[in-house]
Amino acid sequence: MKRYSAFALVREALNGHKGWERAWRNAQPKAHYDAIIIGAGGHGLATAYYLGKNFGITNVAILEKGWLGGGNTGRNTTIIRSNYLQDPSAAIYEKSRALYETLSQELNYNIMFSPRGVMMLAQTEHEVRGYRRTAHANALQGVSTEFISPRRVKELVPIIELNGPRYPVLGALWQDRAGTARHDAVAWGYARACSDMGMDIIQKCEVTGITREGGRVTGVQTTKGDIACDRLGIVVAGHSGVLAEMAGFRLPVESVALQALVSEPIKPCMDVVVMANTVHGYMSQSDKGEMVIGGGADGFNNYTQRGSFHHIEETVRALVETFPMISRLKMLRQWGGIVDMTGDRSPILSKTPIEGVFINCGWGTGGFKAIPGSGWGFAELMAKGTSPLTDPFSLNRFGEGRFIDESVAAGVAH
Amino acid sequence: MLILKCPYCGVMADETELSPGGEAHLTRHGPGSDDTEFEAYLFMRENPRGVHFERWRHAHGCGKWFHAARCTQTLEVFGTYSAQTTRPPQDLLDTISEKRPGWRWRDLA
Amino acid sequence: MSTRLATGGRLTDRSDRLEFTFNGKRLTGFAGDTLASALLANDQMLVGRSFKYHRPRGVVASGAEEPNALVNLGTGDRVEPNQRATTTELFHGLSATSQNHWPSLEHDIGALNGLVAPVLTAGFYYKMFIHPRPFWKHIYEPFIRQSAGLGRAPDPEARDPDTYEHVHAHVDVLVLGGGVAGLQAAHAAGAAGAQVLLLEQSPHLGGRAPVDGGTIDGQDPEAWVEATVAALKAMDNVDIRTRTMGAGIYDHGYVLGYERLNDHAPWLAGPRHRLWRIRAGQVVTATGAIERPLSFAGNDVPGVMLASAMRDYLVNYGVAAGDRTVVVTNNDDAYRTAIILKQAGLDVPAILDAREYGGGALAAEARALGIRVEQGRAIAKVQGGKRVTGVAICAQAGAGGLLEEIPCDAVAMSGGWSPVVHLWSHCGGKLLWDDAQAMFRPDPDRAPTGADGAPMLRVAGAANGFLRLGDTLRDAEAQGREAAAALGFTPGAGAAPAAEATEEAPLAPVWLMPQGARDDLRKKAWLDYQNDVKVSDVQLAAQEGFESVEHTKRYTTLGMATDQGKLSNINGLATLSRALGEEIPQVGTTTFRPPYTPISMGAIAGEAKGKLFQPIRKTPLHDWHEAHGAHWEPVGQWRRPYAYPQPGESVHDAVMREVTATRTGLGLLDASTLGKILVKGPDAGRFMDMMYTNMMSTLKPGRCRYGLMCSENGFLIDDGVVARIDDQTFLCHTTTGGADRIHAHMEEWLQTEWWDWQVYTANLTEQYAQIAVVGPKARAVLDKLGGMDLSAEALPFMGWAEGTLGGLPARVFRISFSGELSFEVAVPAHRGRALWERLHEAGAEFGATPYGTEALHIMRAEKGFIMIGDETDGTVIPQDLGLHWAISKKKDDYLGKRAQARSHMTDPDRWQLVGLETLEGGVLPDGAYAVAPGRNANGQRNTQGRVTSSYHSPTLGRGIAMGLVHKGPERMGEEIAFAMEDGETMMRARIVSPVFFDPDGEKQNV
Amino acid sequence: MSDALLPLGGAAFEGIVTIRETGPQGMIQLRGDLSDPGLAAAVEQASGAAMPAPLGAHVTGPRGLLWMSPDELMVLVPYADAARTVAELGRALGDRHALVADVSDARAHFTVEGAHLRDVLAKLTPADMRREALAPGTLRRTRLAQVAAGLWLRDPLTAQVFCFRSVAGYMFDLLSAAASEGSEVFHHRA
Repeated sequence: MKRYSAFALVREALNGHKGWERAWRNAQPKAHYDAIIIGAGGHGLATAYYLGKNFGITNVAILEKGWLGGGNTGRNTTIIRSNYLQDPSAAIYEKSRALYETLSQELNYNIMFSPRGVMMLAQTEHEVRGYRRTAHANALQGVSTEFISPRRVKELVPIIELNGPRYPVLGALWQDRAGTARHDAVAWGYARACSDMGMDIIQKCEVTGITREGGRVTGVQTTKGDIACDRLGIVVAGHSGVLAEMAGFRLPVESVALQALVSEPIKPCMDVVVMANTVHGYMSQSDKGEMVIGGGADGFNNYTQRGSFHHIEETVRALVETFPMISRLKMLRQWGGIVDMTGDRSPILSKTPIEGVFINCGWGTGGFKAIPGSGWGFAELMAKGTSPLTDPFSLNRFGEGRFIDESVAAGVAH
Repeated sequence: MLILKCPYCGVMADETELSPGGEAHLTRHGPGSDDTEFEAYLFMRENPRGVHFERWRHAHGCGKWFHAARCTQTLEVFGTYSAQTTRPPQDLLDTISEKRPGWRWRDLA
Repeated sequence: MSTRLATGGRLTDRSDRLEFTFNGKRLTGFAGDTLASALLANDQMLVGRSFKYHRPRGVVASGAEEPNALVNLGTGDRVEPNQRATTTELFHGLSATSQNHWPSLEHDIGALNGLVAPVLTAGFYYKMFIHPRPFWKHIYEPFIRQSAGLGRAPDPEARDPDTYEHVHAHVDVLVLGGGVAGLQAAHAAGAAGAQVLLLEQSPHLGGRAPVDGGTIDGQDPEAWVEATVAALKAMDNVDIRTRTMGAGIYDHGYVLGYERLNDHAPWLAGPRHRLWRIRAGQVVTATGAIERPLSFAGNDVPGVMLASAMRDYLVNYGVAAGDRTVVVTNNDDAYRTAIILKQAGLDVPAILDAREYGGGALAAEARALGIRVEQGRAIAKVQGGKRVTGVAICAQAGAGGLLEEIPCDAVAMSGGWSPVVHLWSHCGGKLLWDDAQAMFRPDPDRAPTGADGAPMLRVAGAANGFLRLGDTLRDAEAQGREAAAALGFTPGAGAAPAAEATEEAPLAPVWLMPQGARDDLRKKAWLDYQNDVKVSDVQLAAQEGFESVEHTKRYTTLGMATDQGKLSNINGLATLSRALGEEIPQVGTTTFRPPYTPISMGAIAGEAKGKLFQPIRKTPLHDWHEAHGAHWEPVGQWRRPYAYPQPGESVHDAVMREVTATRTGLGLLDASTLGKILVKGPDAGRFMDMMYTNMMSTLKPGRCRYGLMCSENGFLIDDGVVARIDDQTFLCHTTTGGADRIHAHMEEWLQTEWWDWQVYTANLTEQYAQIAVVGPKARAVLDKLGGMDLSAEALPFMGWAEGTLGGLPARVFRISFSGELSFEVAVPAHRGRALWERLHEAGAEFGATPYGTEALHIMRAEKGFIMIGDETDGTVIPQDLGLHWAISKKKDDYLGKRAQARSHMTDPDRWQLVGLETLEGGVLPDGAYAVAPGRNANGQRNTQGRVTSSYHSPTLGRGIAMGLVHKGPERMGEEIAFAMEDGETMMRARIVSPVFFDPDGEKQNV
Repeated sequence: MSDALLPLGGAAFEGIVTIRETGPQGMIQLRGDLSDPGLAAAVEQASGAAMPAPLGAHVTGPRGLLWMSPDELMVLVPYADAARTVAELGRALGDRHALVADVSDARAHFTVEGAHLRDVLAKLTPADMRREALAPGTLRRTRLAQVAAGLWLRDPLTAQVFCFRSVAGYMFDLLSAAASEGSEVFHHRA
């Protein structure tokens, strides 16, 4: 693999960029793989990458129905933070955040991780208590986060209105090593690294069936033929239910549309990410200058990748109230993605009733920030059958009533 | 932005006048049920890409809960019906079979 | 140079001269001008800078597709960035500045980027800025961010003084687009009797037809438009709105309209923008087509313009983009521009027609006017920097070998037309590739479908791929009729008007000019003018394996600019397909997302700002609290007094004072927000037993009982006092936040599970004002009001009585959430203020003191009473809180019972409620965790409990807290350590009973 | 001492329509089997209005019946008569399974008057405000912006709006904003 660097760019510039190779090979399926990952989104590609890097399993295929990174990886608002309340969440999200810090160097691909800081506004006494509790929990979980004063909030975010007529800003939970990254680049960087390890990324290849023998997986049927495998990882976010049905088991998930929007690009005016959960809105400014805004999720099952407009309206209303200066900016584009919600709104990383089949789903609105940590833990689960990062997120927690509920703290939104 | 006909008051209700209530026709399992039944009742969901049966409440209206049969892929609404039933009306099932031959949902087809 | 001609301009009023400024320069234009036409009239060719290389940018189009002419509009609180000059109507005093340059538009340092352009290819930033790691955050990114963005950000403290609103409309047929197709479609549907709403984004109806010529029903198109509009306005069932754009189409016939009411006249009263939310039975989009640029070197130099745009400026505004204009085309339509320019007395040195076979009748007409027409020719490269100085000509077939140079100051280009299919695609409509016309057009067999599963959208005219006037009108008539017919209307006998337009020779697709353009030319052939994406960038993306059009878009940022690729998408797609050696349909097209053009955040938020942002619920006593200095706490949508600080008193001191006053004399609390739900019917008792964990059916009329409600998942969701009114009737009190939620919860179970049970519920919360009269003097003050016997005998603890209190009809509940002698008095809402004031008058001698929610919390904590939302957080079951006494063992079922039998819920290791007292008497931090030895598998500190409530108790003079601790109740007296927010400092506390005050309840039983 | 009978003390606003807080209005919530002739007789007796069909609003002056849901009516009587009517209804219904409650203080009432009333309401509700969808005599329960509300027309130029008492202030400000000068829409026909 040709290494990327400023020097390489200049060199290529001199010979008309004729020397750049494909970022990933255009592979055709082999007859058998040690492991197949269904879904070439961030989570799937990261899983494959760490299977190879941490466990030397490189005879791997990643099957993608459409084009890689085309699902929620390429449709989210790219927020990365780890100051979650519950231990299992804090563990996997902090692992993820830490991996993000060095991912550009690790992959030799600039994924533009920008630790600009993420702020969650406390606008009611209830939220203040919730975030203080989170700050206490984080201190013992090794997650650096702090509760800051309104004055500090205004210093960090000059465009904010502290004394809104409805909900004054009483403070905020602030994680300064949190931030954002370039979502497509995360998928492309992992894809390039996987391909370089000899793994096959097979796009436009839809899985149509999952073959089993005596309760064990033996392979998959696809639009590009049958492929055998020893282990199968299902990492397809919104379409988990459909794949699970093929494999012959049910999931405690429902797929709904989640929306986002961006404004036209303007000169930099907000360097941190702000989440205002009481009024349901969050906003950051991309390096291109667009205000990136996350909307709400529909309350009904939906596979259209189109959400209902009233969520956009509610979010924009909230943000105009929180950042009045955006009133005369314009919405450039809105879009939706399909996310899968579980019974406790926390993800599922688990073995399944079918031996050799593993499922990674249920990230709801919080998947992007978890990509490296999820891949790391899920790869360990697939390789060793257990992982401290993923074990608490097993399927059986619902039967036992052992939930991982983040809505407990005020910070509901991911 | 869905629009559904409330079978109780007959109003064509805008999505923002309704509140969604999740999967329809779940059988309540109380004390005495086994763990699997109970888990299935509370958490396991059909989540189909296609024909789905779900609950809605005409919250900003007559306040009644009702059922809707809807396609989750096209958002086509096959019909809405009373909440006081454990099974969709046969004529609705026939309509769906006409429009979506070979459809399945739990024990319905 | 670009100038205003002595005559012409069908849309401008030369008698009305308007003054405006651009970059501080005072300029003039005419009423009816757009900012773009006025700038051109003043020879302002250079209007902005591109995003990446800061290349000089001039006006290229005349409408919504404009990627270049973006300005900051307005000043102060009214600054609006990225406004398109081509759709901005000129008004007196308009002030605009150009964007994305420093120090000035003419001299922009950023243009240096152009020098290193060879390095700054598509996706260059993914390949560099990688080492050393800290540099990205501290050096690279800040640098990139500084160059980011286009428009100026409004001042941080800017407050938009304008208002916005929404409006809902329900119509049979919605027509989007007011060109001749839209008008004809609206006429057809209207004539059939359908209610029709037509939206046109511009201020003018008729679209391109009046500019493009031809005849309709033998008359000039403009005359026909006037007549047709008049006919439509005469129809009672047709509504036409100009300056209103169809912004987005959503499921079930939901369409967003964006009306700009006074952007063109800011002095008008009323809202600035209005967002239309339309439910349409059928939608007809007649959104026309957009001309495509041609991809040749230097096609981005100011002065290079779409041929149709140049025509628009001449005919509509009497403005010529140049004196000597070279026309380059692959179709006949561009000849119209040449002809009009020539007829206006302007010089057209040559028409370069890329087609070997040349043009048809229009070409002949051009020749007849003495214009030189070259076939099979192309532009090798445009000369000039900030404006065009000439063009180098080559053969289209070759690699760009120079044949001749022609001096000129403008270039009119036409690469053919692309139907505006955006709205069709918003809601899932699919496209098909029309090879003959080299365009994507809607596939009628894969239309967006509505709630009934039938097509809800049809497309008419040019937007449907019918570019010729006659075809356009025939299609529009048919679509309008079909739309009406689909809704059950019977179209009348009307027919499409006959139209005549010059016959045209077929277009020849030209995706690169010249066909085999050399490397150096491809690197200067722009696809996306705003984002600086060139032919060579797309080719590089293909080379690197970004084969999906979505990949290419994201890798090169093609079509991601504020114009969303209206000019660049098809050319980019064609370039990609050629690079991949695949057909265009195989490579596919990208999906279009709403809105069609950007719409203001203000319009989306509508009226909901300031006091209308969200409703504030007010109790009947709200104004009194306000007048008496209440420090408010939002509780749900309610505002409740947190405390009533007196002048010079801190909120904390006020809370302490309120607690003491209540414990020693008399406290008054506005409890009106507590939910009051009536449950009535023969099966009411049975129902209550399912709703509550307690046995409620055995409650005697006249008595009250504290009850707990759990979700079916076992968790505690609400609590409150239930009063049995009569044999069949219960009155359930809920928490403030609970009233609506719990009422809905009850109705859900009654309607969807136990529909055969005879029970009715009613939410009476707002019918009553409820006041808690609390403290040793509570009975005394009520006796002073008189009218009811509230003695311990007549009304024992946990009893209720109805009567008249001080002349007010009242219901009195003897319940206590403070441990004091306490009565809650409910009166009709409008009497609440009266009762409250009388209690204060009568209670003056007892030191009657209003207290707020914080004093309430402290007093309940002193008594060890749990608070929903403090001790509970959605993961706590009653068993965790030592509330077994409130969970009936006798009942075989209640909501949550089965859930509480699951392994994790019966786990003896669950954390349980205890009291906590610090060793030094200080206050434990709310939410602090108690540490346990060791770390877990993920390296996190182990914990063994947490603080759920913590206060300073003025009654006991020290800190008190409640918390959930591992096996807490078995560890009375044990000391455990709680970590502060630093995770290191510890505060030790002793595990004690949660009841800190009056454990035997002597104070309340008097 | 004040005895605020109306939440806003009869506030009024003059814009493209006239907004006026009205009342007090006697309101009795009745839940029961509306198909039961005995119940029908009782409510008709109490209100002096005929039993409405679904979505019906039979109102004359302060008296009338509003069809709220398949098992719920709102009985309108003069405010002063509410308590007495509740008692009478209770007697008339005998041991029928029904719920009768005086909710006269639980709501706020407004009239919206003028030729633009349909446009003004359409700014706030997703409900169809066209003549054919909301004629005098029809009740529509919906939302106005962010709160639940009920509305019906007394005549083509007068709409009656009611909402919960606690949001009276929000409703008044909302309606006033929708009626602000220069905000005519000219879409709905009166």
